[in-house]
Amino acid sequence: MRNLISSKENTWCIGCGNFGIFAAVRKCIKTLHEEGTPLADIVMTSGIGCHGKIFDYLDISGIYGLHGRALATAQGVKLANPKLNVITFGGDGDSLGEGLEHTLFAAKRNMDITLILHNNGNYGLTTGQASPLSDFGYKGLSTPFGNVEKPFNAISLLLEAGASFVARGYSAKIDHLAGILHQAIRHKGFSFVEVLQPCVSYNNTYQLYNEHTAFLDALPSDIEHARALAKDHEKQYLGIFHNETRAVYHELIAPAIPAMDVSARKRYLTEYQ
Amino acid sequence: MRNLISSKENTWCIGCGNFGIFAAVRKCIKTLHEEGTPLADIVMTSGIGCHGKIFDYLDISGIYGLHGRALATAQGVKLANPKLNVITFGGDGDSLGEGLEHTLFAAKRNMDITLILHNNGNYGLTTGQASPLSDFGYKGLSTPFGNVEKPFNAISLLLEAGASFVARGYSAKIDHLAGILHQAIRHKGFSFVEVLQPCVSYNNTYQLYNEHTAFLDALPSDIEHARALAKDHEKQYLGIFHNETRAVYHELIAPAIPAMDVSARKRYLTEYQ
Amino acid sequence: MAQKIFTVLVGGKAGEGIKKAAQVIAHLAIIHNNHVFQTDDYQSLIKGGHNFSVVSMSPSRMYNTYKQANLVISFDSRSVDEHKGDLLEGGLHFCDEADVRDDTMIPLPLAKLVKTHYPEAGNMSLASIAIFCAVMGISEEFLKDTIAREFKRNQAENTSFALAVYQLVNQLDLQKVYELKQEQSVASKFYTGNQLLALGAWAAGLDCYFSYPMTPASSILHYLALKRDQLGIKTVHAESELAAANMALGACFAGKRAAVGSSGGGFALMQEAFSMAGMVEAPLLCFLSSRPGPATGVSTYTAQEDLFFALNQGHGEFPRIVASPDSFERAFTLAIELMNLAWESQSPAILLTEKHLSESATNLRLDISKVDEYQLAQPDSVNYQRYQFTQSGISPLKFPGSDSATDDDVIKWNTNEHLESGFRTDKATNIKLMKEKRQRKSAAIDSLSRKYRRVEVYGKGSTKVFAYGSTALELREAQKYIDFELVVPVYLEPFPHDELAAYRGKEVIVVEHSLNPNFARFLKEKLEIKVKANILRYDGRHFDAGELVNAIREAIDA
Amino acid sequence: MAQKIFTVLVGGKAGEGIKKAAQVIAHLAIIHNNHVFQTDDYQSLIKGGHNFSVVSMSPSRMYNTYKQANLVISFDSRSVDEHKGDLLEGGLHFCDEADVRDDTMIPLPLAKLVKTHYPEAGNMSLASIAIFCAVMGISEEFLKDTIAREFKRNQAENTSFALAVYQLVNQLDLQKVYELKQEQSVASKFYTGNQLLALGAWAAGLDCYFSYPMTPASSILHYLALKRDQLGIKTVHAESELAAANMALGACFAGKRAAVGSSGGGFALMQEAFSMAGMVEAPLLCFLSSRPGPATGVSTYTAQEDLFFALNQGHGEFPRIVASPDSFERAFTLAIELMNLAWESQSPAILLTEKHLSESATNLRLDISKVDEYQLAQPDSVNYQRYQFTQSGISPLKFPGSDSATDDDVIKWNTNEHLESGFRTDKATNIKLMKEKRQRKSAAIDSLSRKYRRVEVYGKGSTKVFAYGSTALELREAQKYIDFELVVPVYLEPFPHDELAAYRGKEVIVVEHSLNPNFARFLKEKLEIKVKANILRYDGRHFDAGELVNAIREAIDA
Ligand SMILES: Cc1ncc(C[n+]2csc(CCOP(=O)(O)OP(=O)(O)O)c2C)c(N)n1
Ligand SMILES: Cc1ncc(C[n+]2csc(CCOP(=O)(O)OP(=O)(O)O)c2C)c(N)n1
Ligand code: SF4
Ligand code: SF4
Ligand SMILES: [Mg+2]
Ligand SMILES: [Mg+2]
Repeated sequence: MRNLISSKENTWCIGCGNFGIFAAVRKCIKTLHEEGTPLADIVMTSGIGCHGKIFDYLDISGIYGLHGRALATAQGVKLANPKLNVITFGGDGDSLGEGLEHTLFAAKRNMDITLILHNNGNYGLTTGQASPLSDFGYKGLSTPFGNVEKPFNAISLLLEAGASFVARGYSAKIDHLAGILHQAIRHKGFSFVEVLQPCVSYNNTYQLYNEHTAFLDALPSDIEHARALAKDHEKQYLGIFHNETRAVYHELIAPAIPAMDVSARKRYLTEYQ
Repeated sequence: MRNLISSKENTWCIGCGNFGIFAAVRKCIKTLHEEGTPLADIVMTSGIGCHGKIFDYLDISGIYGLHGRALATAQGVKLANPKLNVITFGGDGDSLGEGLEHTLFAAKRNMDITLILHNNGNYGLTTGQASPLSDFGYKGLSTPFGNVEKPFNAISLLLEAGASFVARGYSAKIDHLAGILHQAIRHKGFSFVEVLQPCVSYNNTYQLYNEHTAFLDALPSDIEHARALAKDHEKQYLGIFHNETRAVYHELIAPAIPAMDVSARKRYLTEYQ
Repeated sequence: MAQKIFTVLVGGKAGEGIKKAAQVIAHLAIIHNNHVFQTDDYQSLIKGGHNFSVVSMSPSRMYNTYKQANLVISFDSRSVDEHKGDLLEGGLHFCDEADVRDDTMIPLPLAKLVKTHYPEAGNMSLASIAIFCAVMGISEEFLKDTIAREFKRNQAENTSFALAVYQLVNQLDLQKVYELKQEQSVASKFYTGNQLLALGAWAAGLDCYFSYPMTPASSILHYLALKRDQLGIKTVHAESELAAANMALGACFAGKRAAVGSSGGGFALMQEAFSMAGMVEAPLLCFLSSRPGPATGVSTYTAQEDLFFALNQGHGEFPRIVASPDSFERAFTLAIELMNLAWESQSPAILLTEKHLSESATNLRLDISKVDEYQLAQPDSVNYQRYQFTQSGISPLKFPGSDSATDDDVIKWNTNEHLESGFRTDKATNIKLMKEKRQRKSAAIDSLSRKYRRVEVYGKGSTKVFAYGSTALELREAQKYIDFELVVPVYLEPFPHDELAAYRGKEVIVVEHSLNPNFARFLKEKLEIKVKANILRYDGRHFDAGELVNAIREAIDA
Repeated sequence: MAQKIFTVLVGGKAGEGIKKAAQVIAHLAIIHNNHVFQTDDYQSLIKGGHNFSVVSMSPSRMYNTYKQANLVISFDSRSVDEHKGDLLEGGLHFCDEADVRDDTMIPLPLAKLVKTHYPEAGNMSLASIAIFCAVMGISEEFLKDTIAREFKRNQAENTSFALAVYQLVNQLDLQKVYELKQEQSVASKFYTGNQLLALGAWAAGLDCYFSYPMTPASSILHYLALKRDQLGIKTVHAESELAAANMALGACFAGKRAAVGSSGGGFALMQEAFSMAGMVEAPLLCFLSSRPGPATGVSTYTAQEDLFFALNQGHGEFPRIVASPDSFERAFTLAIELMNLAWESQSPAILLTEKHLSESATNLRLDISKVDEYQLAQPDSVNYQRYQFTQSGISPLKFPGSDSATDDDVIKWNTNEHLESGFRTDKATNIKLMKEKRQRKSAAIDSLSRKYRRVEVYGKGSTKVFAYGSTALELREAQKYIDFELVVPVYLEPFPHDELAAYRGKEVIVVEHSLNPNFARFLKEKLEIKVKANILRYDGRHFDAGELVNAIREAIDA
């Protein structure tokens, strides 16, 4: 198998958490491939932002979508060809700001795709403005006197919306992250993985995360427990918060008959009238 | 005070829950007025849908906005003139579908406005299609074989997003609803009132609500408790689920100096350069 | 010369089944070998208000309904007032006895009969079917069967009520003004414009339809959703138009034919995605069915205000296709053509239409011969490059997960400016080359589209009248009374310069549903026509044939 | 004839302070009484890649930078390779000793010096300021003060590093090619285009600015956010462009002047709100700063692809204003004009510009005399009707919560078609009347806009060149070398027919930044000009004066 790294020059800042995500994704895809998933059946969509650049670096098929819309695009891909494994790379501005609606509806529908959220707590690519996950008080170019909004909690928001698989990883814990991604992609239904991703240029959270992350011991007993852990004030827990099996959208809306070729359509119409 | 009913012909279906909301709103505005709020300081925005028609019937100033955007428009009104009491009337399609993002961000920001959600569990005006709050299995023109999505829970979704006042009323309990609306509008911060609103044409829930609603005894002890009550499988609780005081957006972003008139601006620019 | 035409107008409150009754009347006319046209005038409300449906029928093809009716049936006093002026000489106006204003109305005890025949809420609108049958001399038996077939609930009550009305009218001994039963058999399927658009797109391979309801486009979604298991089609009622359009682009990437539909407001929300279609070169088919704007506008009426909006969708420069069906037949074939053109040229296409076509209905036979077989070349796998430079600008398509795609294929669609490989670029030379590649498709689209009828000319005459979209239908109805040459560009972009060369610089009349003479301005730019007169209607209502005849005569005489 | 011009090009990686260094150099030039122009060429990345900033200076007004530089300073080997061809004869190219390719470069031990002078990461870009000072003969003292004033962190290290570089360059004993110190004093404030737009809007009363960041419009938001407490302004970084635009409409309703800004993609998302502005008659001011499209396109470069997109924003028909600033001075005054026109006519206005103006910078003095006092008539309270019919189509405005509003006022803005009262309607006659009322504002806008300079003509000559937006700046720089008459419609809608009457039917050259000659097409339609030549650039880069001179000469000789 090829090493999944394209020949494109990588322009992430040195030390950016995106490198860890990139490594974990490659590792996970390798595992999937070893388990028998053809590379041809894995596709990605990505939003616009530093996170989206993974599109250029990861050597698999996909769509470099519009800012905020990659998850809508991904849903179209999946519905059109359910055999594909569809992975979306989103930013916190991208997927919880501009594209929040698509994220919550994909969860509600239990679309069988995976959203990997590069949570760097800011809009990296557009020079560090506050994002929906920026802390209260965060100073960026659009909030020079400090962000006045409290951040969403991505995990509990997605739990609330109905995501059937919800997890959190940390870009610096590549193996752990790769494992989570693997389960997320294998999960039948909507899987959401928040990745804590330090942004060395605008929101360097390495120290914070190194000190304040901890692995979950086990799957929380229920959603309430999961939510409480997601909102813990001391620790940012890493691991799987929720994993349930629920019917998936593309199967629920599937017609009783398969798609017809054009001659069959002609026949149908001729008879129909 | 005038009776707040415009001369426009009312075109809601006879028996529609919107009449109850309309009555409760008028009652509440009367109370506000008696308490000293000038009618001139109350403005509304509304979305597009049966709910939005309240704009034509309620004789106060406002904007009949775009479908899904009335709450964004309302935020602009409030920021421009914080002295105004701003009330938004939204539909479940409007405010939790097309405009979901604005709803969650208004809550996150703690914008000091009130959203009244006419929850009739469908898109009434466009002939009864499934909405984000329609039940699984709901049959409408866009889901003739049954809705395959699980509905959002409006109360717990808004709690999650950070609304500082969250309540539920029922259009058939006009006095109770008027009381809640009064507290919601008086609340400093973002207030969300879900109103259970039977739609006699497409989703007649009178019997269901008459049997399955119950008043909350007291404010739930905390958000977890509130959420549990909101998600109760047996009962649809009516009352206030959450009520907290938090700094409001328009005050947090307010400049240190008041707006200048043009001559002051000229002076500033002359000195500046 | 106009053949005998008979028009029925049924008016009443929303929610009373007016439209359904009119459809049944249309159906009865069709079974008796009439051509029919049906229009609905309704407001944005569910119950109450004032709705009316009109059916015009004749032994020859119908292109519109008439406001002036031979038979008016009013179910409430508002209808009586609204439509008492709409009665043709010698026509009949039936209404409830309580609503009679003067002796031009024929009173019937409708409210009483409903009360007598139904224990609970009754179906008043059946009376219009009964009246129609009685007036036309259709047998009691036939009426009974029709009611039984078309209305499944309360069958016994329906029948007894309808027969009671029928008998009352029969006793009136009215003079027959129209012979319903015609010799020549006619195409008997009855379609709305939206159904034809849906079927056309489906005939051309539609696999997924993504939409958010918006009048007058919603019924495309409704129709396809309902036919899921017959057509094998997927429909998604998305969370918003933005979602719908971006989903459709994903479906294209996966190799499936997809479409979206909305009206102006929803389409405004799809502009970024439309621009994306231009950039990623996605064959996105869009139905844009117009209503009066701006903003929410007037949701249930017709307009052609969105011409320039449609032609200039999306930021940035990229080739696109815009065409507008001038007939119900074309609604079906144009949907096929645009789907195929979109895929052949990998460009977005807009099928621009109006409420008047979307929601009106007529009888016709689908031209199945227009359904093209299509095949996409499957490029081989060695170094597949999504945006490979070619002379035509069209690069070979390959789809992830398709049979021809292997693990070595990396298929990259990119909203950023990109290299042949699909990777992003911001290098000056690369930007230039890729922009030029896309631009070359304009010529390709033009030549591909020539296999279709891009311009239609109806009738003859020294007077030349230009129109597009369903305005052409209105004019063809007018052609029954006055001679002129009706010239209709079906394709607006690419503009069919060659087919229209003969009209360059000519003096013409332009008819359109907008306040500004937009289409005329467009023709001036493209063809340097001289506008003798603009005939404009912008109140949301369609033109009546008589009105057009007068306006055209006036223009000629001016 | 061109006066002496000196150009400095500083190249290196993103995140190294290239742009800041160039700004300081520009500042030094200004203090020495030079006019300057500064441009930044950067990619969509935060650190690494290749950026370069250019400052061109001269004793007379500068309208652009030059790619060919007298002084090139390269901070990495990529820069050396990219820019070794950009050196003018007799120019100097400084780089790190490790990156020297041939003897056209002057090696400096930059990397080594950084290591010696900074314990941790150093600020290499200061070297360019030091080199500039040394080459220009600016004193050591002056350099020290400058560095201390402009860079607050690591002051000691900065100074010692900069001085070390300075001394090394001083020892080279270079020949002076440009006399920095000029006699004539110049306007000394240094502004980017976006700052001028922001200040113009503010001068005209801007109270709230709503935006979602998008290059190249983002810095309007950043600038205003930062100046909150000096200007008394509110800024909102909204959740999306849709939110921003709908918020701004709310602010207008509340009687406050508001604006939004974005680039093409974000603007595509504001179309529905733009159409709403047309319907509710909201004075919405929009900044649209273009970059190459379609879709995400090329985020950090310049383009004029959005002309028709801007002119045809929004579904439905309604009057609007579109104008494009042709200079930095006009960026300020046009923002004032459009804000006032929008409010006077209660119509949406688009200020269309490009990255080249938005993000480039020059020195100038604001023309405060262009700041108009404005006053809104306060209609009295009896039966206030928001959409009262008037001859001009403009209805009196009244604001909820304002001093003049009483409890009896019901002020209704409506996205549905409406009556004078603002209540919804779908009646044919009412629709027609209200559409006509809105339409009448077109004439009002036209006459209101006549108080401004709607067309600008620069230079003289038998050759006539048309351009709009910042392309006019590029052409004015070219006018230093070749004579032609440059005609610039500042207003595009309403189109200044009268001012341009003299050019009707004339043969002209049209210069623009797009692949299709869109502006030429627009002028053909409006003025029936004959296009002698289209000069098009569509690779995201601005035109260089020399390139334009050649292209125009070629066009003339053709
Ligand atoms: C419609 C639209 N609006 C704005 C932008 C500009 N834009 C590009 S990336 C971005 C934000 C990126 O933030 P995030 O999604 O968190 O990604 P990150 O760079 O942090 O990975 C913005 C606002 C755009 N490309 N499209
Ligand atoms: C952008 C846009 N999309 C679609 C519509 C059509 N539309 C009008 S109302 C409505 C749904 C109404 O549902 P809801 O918000 O629940 O209101 P209800 O009628 O149930 O009160 C839709 C889809 C529109 N007006 N604008
Ligand atoms: S700006 Fe932040 S997120 Fe973007 S590449 Fe640099 S470190 Fe990574
Ligand atoms: S359709 Fe439903 S929501 Fe709308 S007016 Fe009728 S009953 Fe009320
Ligand atoms: Mg981010
Ligand atoms: Mg609803």
